[in-house]
Amino acid sequence: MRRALVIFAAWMAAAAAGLLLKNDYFASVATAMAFLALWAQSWNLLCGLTGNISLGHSVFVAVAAYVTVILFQQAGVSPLLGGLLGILGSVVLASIVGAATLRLRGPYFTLATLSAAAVVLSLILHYSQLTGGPSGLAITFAQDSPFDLEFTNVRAYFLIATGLLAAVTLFLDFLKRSKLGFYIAAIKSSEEAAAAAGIRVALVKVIVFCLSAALTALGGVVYVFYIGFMDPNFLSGLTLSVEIALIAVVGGMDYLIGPIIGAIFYEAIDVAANATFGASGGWDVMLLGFAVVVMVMTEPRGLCELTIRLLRLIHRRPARFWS
Amino acid sequence: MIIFLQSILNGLLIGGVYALVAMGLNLMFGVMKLVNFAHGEFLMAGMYVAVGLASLGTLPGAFGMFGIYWVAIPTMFVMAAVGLAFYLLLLDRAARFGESPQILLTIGLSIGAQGLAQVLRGSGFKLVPNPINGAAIRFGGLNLQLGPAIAFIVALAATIVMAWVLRATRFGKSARAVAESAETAEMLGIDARRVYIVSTSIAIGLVGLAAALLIPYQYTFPNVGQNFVVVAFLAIVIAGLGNVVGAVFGGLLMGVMQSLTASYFDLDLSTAAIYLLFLAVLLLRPQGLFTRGRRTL
Amino acid sequence: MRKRGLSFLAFLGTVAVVLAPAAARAADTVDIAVIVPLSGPNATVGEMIVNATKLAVEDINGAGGIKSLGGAKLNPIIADATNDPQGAVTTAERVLSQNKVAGAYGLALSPLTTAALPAFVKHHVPVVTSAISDKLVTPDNGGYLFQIAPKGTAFGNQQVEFLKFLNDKYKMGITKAAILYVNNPYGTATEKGIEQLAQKAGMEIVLDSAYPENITDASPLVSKIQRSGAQVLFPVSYITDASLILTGLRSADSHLLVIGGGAGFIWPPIGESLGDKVNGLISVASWNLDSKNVKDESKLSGVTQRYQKAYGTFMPEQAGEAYAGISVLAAAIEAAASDDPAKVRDALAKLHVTGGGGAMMQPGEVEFDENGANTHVVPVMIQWQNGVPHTVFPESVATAEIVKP
Amino acid sequence: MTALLEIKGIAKSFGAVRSLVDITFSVEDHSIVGLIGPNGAGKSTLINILTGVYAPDGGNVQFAGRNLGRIATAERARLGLVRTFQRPTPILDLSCIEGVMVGGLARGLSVGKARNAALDILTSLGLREAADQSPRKLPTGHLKLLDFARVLMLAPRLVLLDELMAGLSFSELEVVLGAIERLADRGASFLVVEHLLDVIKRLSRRLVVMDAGIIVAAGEPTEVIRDPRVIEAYLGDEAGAVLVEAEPAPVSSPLALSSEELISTPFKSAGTGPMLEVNDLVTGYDGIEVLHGVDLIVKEGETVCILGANGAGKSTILRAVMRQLPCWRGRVSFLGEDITNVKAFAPAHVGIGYVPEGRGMLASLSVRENLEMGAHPGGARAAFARNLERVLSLFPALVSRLGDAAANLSGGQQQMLAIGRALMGSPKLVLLDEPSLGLAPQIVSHVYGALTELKSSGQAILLVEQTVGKALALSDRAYVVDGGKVVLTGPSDNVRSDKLLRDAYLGL
Repeated sequence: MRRALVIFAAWMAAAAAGLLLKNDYFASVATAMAFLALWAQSWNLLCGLTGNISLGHSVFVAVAAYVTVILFQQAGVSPLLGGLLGILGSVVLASIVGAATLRLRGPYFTLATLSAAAVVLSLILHYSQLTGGPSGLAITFAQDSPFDLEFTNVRAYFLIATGLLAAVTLFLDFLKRSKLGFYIAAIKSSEEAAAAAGIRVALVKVIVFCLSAALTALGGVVYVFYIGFMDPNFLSGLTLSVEIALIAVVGGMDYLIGPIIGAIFYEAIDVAANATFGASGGWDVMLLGFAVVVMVMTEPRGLCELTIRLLRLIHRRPARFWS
Repeated sequence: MIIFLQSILNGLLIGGVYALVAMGLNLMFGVMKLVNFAHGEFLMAGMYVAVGLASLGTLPGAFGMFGIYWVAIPTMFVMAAVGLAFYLLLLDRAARFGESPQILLTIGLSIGAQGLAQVLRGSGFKLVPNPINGAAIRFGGLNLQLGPAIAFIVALAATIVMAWVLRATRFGKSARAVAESAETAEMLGIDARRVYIVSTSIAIGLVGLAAALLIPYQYTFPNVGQNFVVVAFLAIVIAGLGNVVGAVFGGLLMGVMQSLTASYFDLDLSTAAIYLLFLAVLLLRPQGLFTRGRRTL
Repeated sequence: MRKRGLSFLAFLGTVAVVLAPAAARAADTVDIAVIVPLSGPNATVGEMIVNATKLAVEDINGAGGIKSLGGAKLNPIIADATNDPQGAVTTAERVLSQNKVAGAYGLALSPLTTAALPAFVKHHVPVVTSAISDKLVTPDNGGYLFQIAPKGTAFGNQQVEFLKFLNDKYKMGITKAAILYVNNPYGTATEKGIEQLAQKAGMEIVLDSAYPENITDASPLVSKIQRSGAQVLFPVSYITDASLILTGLRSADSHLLVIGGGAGFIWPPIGESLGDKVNGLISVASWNLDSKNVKDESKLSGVTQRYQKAYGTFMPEQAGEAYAGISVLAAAIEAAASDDPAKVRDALAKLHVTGGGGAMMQPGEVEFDENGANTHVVPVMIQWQNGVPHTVFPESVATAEIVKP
Repeated sequence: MTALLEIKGIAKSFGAVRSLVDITFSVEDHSIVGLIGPNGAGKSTLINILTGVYAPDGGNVQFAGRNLGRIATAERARLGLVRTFQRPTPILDLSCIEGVMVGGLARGLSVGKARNAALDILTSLGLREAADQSPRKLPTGHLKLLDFARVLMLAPRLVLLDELMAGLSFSELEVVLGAIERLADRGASFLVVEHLLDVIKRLSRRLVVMDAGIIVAAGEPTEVIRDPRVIEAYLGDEAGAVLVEAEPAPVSSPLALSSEELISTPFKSAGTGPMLEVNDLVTGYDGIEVLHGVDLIVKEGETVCILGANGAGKSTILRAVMRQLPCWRGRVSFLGEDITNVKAFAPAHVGIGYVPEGRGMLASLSVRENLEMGAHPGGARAAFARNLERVLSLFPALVSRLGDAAANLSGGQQQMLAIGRALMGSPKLVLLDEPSLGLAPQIVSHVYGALTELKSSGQAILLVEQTVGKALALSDRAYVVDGGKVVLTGPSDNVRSDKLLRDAYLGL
C-alpha cells in the first residue's frame, strides 16, 4: 500500500514536472524516457523471471502499432478499440513464441527471440500494400481528437506515457503479492521444486510471456500516435529491442524501479552526449555503448544494486524497499 | 542449370567468409559459453586495420594482382593481440558474471565500437583500389570472382588448420576438455584461464584474417560488421553452438541458401524463410545440424 | 524514496549540462538549424551536407551577411538527426526549443523528415530538405516543408527519358528493362517512377525485384539479371550494394547498359574504389557539379573547386543541394527582413530565386509550389568521364558529350 | 483394496549406465514404506520417475488406481503425489511463509486461506517465528522443514521423502517424525528414502532395499536388515556383517583427534613422513557449512580410507583438497607445501591425482585423449609412454577401447579410465571418491583388485568409500566421518570392530 502511494506520488510529481517544464526538448526526452521505461518494465516481467534476455520485444510494439494504425487509417476504427485488437495481436504472437521458446536457456533464448522478430520484420516489409513496406506509415493530423489519440500538444503524450508507466509499475507491484507472483518467484528459484509444489511451470511461463507482450504492446499503441510515424526497421528492428533490454538490465533486473532508473540513466547519457557532441556524429553512440560496458563491469546486477551498495557504504541501513 | 551451379558457387564463395567469422564465434562459445555479440565489430576493426596497412602500399609486381594480400598475416596478428586485450580487460572479470550481463557487455561493446570507429575514422566508405576487385576467372560458362574465391580458399585452409589444432595439439585437446567441463579439466591440472585467453586470441585473430580477405572487394565502414555477423550467428546455431568445425559447414550452408533463395525468390521473403529454418533448428535440434551426440568444439 | 531523489538529481544535472550552450549566443547573428544524420549508416550523407553548409555560410557572410538585418551573420547550428525517427524528433525538439532559429535545412532521409516534421510545424520553423519522397510534398505537410530536390518519381522519369534519348541517338533498340532496388524508402520511391514510366514508354520490365539493405554479396542478383535477359538495368542502390552489383556484372562479363539510380552510383567512393573502371558509368542525379547552371557561373564553379580543395573529393549531389538550400534559406531571410521563422516561411513560399547560391540548383532557379515542391528542378543524368561525373542530359543543363556506352 | 502406488518393472538408463534395471513394488494406502540402498543404487532416479521428472524406459506406475503415464510433475503433485528434495529448495525471493503458501495456492486455496494454513503448519513444525523472515539466513535443517511444510500444504496422499532427515538436528528430527506420524494417522502414506536405519525402523512396517538398480530385499525392517543379501548390498560385503553384529570393541577415541596425535600414534603401515596434511578444515556449499574442522593426514606409501554415511562430508574433504571448494578455515598442505589457496589446477601439478565421484569423464574425448589429459603435470609428459603402459597393464580392458569416445564406455570401464587418467599424471598421492559407486559387485571387486595392485606398488592412496568392507580390507588406516567431523580414526582393523563406525553408518 505504502509503495502504491509512493508510486502514485512519483507519477504526480513527474506529471507536474512535465507540465511545468517550459522546454519542449526535455518534454520530448522525458516522453521518450517514459515509453522506454514502460517497455523495459514490461520486458523485465518476462526476463526478470526467466533470467534470459529477449532481443525481440520491439516486435510486440510493432505488431500492436501496425494493427492499430492500419485499422484506424483503412477502416476508421478508433485507436482505443483498435489498440485492444493490436494488443490482442501481440498477445497471440507472444503465446506462439512463448510456447515455442520457453524451453530455451541463455543465448539460445536470446537468439530465438531475435530471429522471431526478424521473421515478423520481413513479413511487414513484404506485405507493403498493407503496411506501407519500408516507407512505413505516417499519421498526420492538425487538430486534437482524444478518442483517436491525437493531441497537438505533446505534453498529453507525456502524461499518458508516465500514467501508463505508473499503472504498469503498480500492477507489477501488486502482481508480486498475487498468486501468479508467488508462482513466478517459485519458478525463478527452482523450476523443479516449483513443479513439485504443483505449479504448472510451462503454463505460468507462457502466461507471463503474454502478459509481458501485452504491456509492451500497450505502450506501442500510444507511442506510434506520439511519434506520428512508423516503419519496420524503426519499430520492430533490433535497435529498439536492444535499447529495451539494455535499459532493463542496466537498471537492475531484480528491482521494480530498475527499468525506470535504467531509462533515466540511458536518456541522461544521450542528452549529455548530444549537448556536448551533438554537432558531430558517433560520440553519442560511442558514449552510450561504453557507458553500458563500464556499468556492467562495475556492477553486473545493475544501477539499483550499485546504489544500494553505495547507500550501505554511507550508512548501514540496507535499502530493500524497492526490491 | 548453369545458373543453378553458378548460384551454388557464389554461395560457397561468400560462405567461406561467414565460416571464418562463425568459427571464431563458436570457439569462444564452446570454451567460455559466451556469445560474443561484438564479434562483428572486431571484424570491422580488422578491416580498418587491413585498409590502413594496405594503403601503405602493396607488394611489387612479382606478386601480380595479389600484392594487396600481404596485409592478411599482420592483420591477423594485430587482431589476435586485440583479442588478448579484450579478454584481459573485460572477459577475465566478466567470466564470473551470469549469461545476461555477458550478453549485455558484448552488446554494449558492439555499439560503443561502432561509435568509436566513426569518431576515429569518420563514416566514409573505404576501399583501396586494387585489381582483385571485379576480377574473375571463367570456365564452362561459370565465372568465379577472384576476391571471394581467394577468401574461400584461405578460409578452407584455416578451417583445416583449426580442425587439426583441436584434434591433434595439446592446446586443442585441453580446449575441448575445458569446453566439456572446466572443473574436470582443472582438477586434471589444465589451466582453464590460459585456454580462455588463447581461444579468445585465436577467435579474434580469425576475424582479423577474414577482415583482410574482405577489404579487396568490400567497403570498410563503421557498421560493416553487422552485415556479416548476423549471418554468422545463424550459421553457428544451425551448425550447433560450440561446434567449431561444424560452424564452417554452417557458414557455407548459409551462403548457399542465401544465394539460391536470392537468385530464385524475392530476397525479403527468403530472409523470413532463413530465419524460420533457424528457429526450427533452435527448437527441434538445439544441438545443431552438424553436431552428433555431446561432442564439443 | 532516496533512490528516486537521486535519479532526479541525475536528471537535473543533465538539464544544466544542456542549457549551458544555449545561453551563449551573439546578438547580431541569425541562427539556422542544420539537422542531418551524423551517426549510423547514413552519416556520410550528413557529412557531405555539413561540408557544403560551411562553404555556403562562408560565402553568405563573406558577402555581407543578411543585409536586410543590418548584415547579421548566418550561424548554422549543426545537430545529429541520428539514424532513427525517434532520434530525429528529439534532436529537432532540442535544437528548435533551445535556439531561436530563423529556418532549418536537412533531415535528408524521408523517414527522419516525416517523423520530425510535426516538431517544425509546432515551432513554426520552415525546413528545406533534400529528402525526395513524393509523400512529403502534400497538403498534409502543414506548409513548413520545402523540398529543394526533385521528387522521387521524377528520377525514374528522367532515367527512362534518357533511355529513349539513347535509343534514338544510337539506335540501341533497347526494349527489355530490369529494375533492381534496395528495399528502403529511397529505393521503393525511385522504383515506382521507373516502373510506371518504363511501361508508358513501351518498355518491357523483365525483372523488378527488391533486395535488402546491407547485402554482402550481389552475385545472386547478377545471375538473376542475366537470367531475365534484360538489355538495360536500372539499379537503385547505396554505395556498398552499388559497388557489389557493378563488380558482379563486370566479373560476369556482362555488357548490358546500366543506368544507375543516383546515390551509390555518383558518390565519390565508387569512383575512388573502381579507379578508371568507373568511366562510362551512367546514373541519374539530383544535382551535379558541372551542370550548365553551375559551370557557366564562375562563382558557383568556384564553390565546387573550393569543395574539392577543402574535402579532397569532388562536390557530390547532397553537398550541391545543401549549398543551394542554405542559400535559398538565406535569401528568404533576406526577403523577410526578419529572423522570425513564420515570416521566413512565408518568404520561402513566395520566393523565386534566379541567381546567387540558390542558382546552384539546376536549372538555375528555385521556386516552391503550395505544397513546397521545387517547381523548376529536374534530375540530371551524369556519366563518369575520367574519374568525375559529367552532366550529359537533359540538353538544357548538359555540358558534356555522351561516350557511347 | 489395491495399493496406493503400484510400481511395475520400471527401468531407466543414462547413456551406458543402467540406473534402474527392474523395479517392482507397491505402497499400500495408509502405510509408511522405507527405501534404502547404497549411493548410486538408483533411489533418487526412482523418485524422479515417480514424480515425472524422467520418463522411464520401461514399466509403468499406477497411483490411486490411475496410470500416471506421461502426466506432468505438477499434475501428479495436484493428485497428491508429492516429494521433498535431498538438497533444500527454498524460494529465495519470498518470505518463509509465502514459500510454504505456494503449495496451498497450487491446490486452489485463496492467498488468505493459504496464509492461515501455512501458519498452522509452520507452527506445528516449530517455525512460527521464522514465518516472515527470508529463508536466506536459515540453517539447512530449517530449510528442509520448510520444504516439508510446502508439500504438506498440498494435502498429499503419498509423500516421497528423499533423505529429508539427513542433516537435521536431533530436535528437528523429532519434530519431523512427529509430523509424519500425525499425518500418517490422518491417512497419508509415505515412501521414506533414508540412510538413517533407525528412523526407518521407527516409522515403517515395511522396508525395501535397492542395489545397482534392482530390489534385493523387502519386508519387515528388522528382518530385512539381518538379511545377508541386504548387508552385502548396503554395507558392501561380508565385512559389513561385522557392523551389524559387532560387540562394542574397546577402542577409546575422542571425537576429533588433532593431527599431532595422529602422527604420534604408531601404525603397522609402511608410512614414514607425512604427505598430505589437513588441519582444522572448515568449508561447505553456498554458505552452508558442511565440514566443521577436519584433521586428516596421509603418509608416504600409505593407503587411508574415509568412511561415513551419505552426507557425512567425505567427498567434501576431497573436493576441498582439490581446491574445487574454497577453504573457509584451516590449512591443507602437501609434502610440506601449503596448497590451501592455490589455483584450482595446481593440486594436480604438485602430485595429487583425483578420481572424482561420478568419474568426471570427458565424454566427448576419446579414451586415449582422456589419458593424455591426465598427463598435464610437468614431469608426467616425459613419463607418458611408461605411465600409459602401466595403466593399460593395470586395466587391459581399456586397450581395445583407446580410440572410442569415453561416453561409449560401460560404467566399469569409465571407472577404470578415471583411475588410469589420474595415474597418468604420475601422482604421488591418488584420491579416489567412491570408486565402487553404481557398479555391479564383480566389477567392484575387479576395481579393488587393481587398487590392491597399486597399493602393493607403493602408491599412496586416499580412498572415500561407503562400502565399508572392501575399503577397510584395502586400507592401512581409516577415518570415520559423521556430521562433518572425524569421529573415529585408527588402524583399519581396530576401526572395523568399533561401535562408533556402526553408529556413524546406521545412526543408532
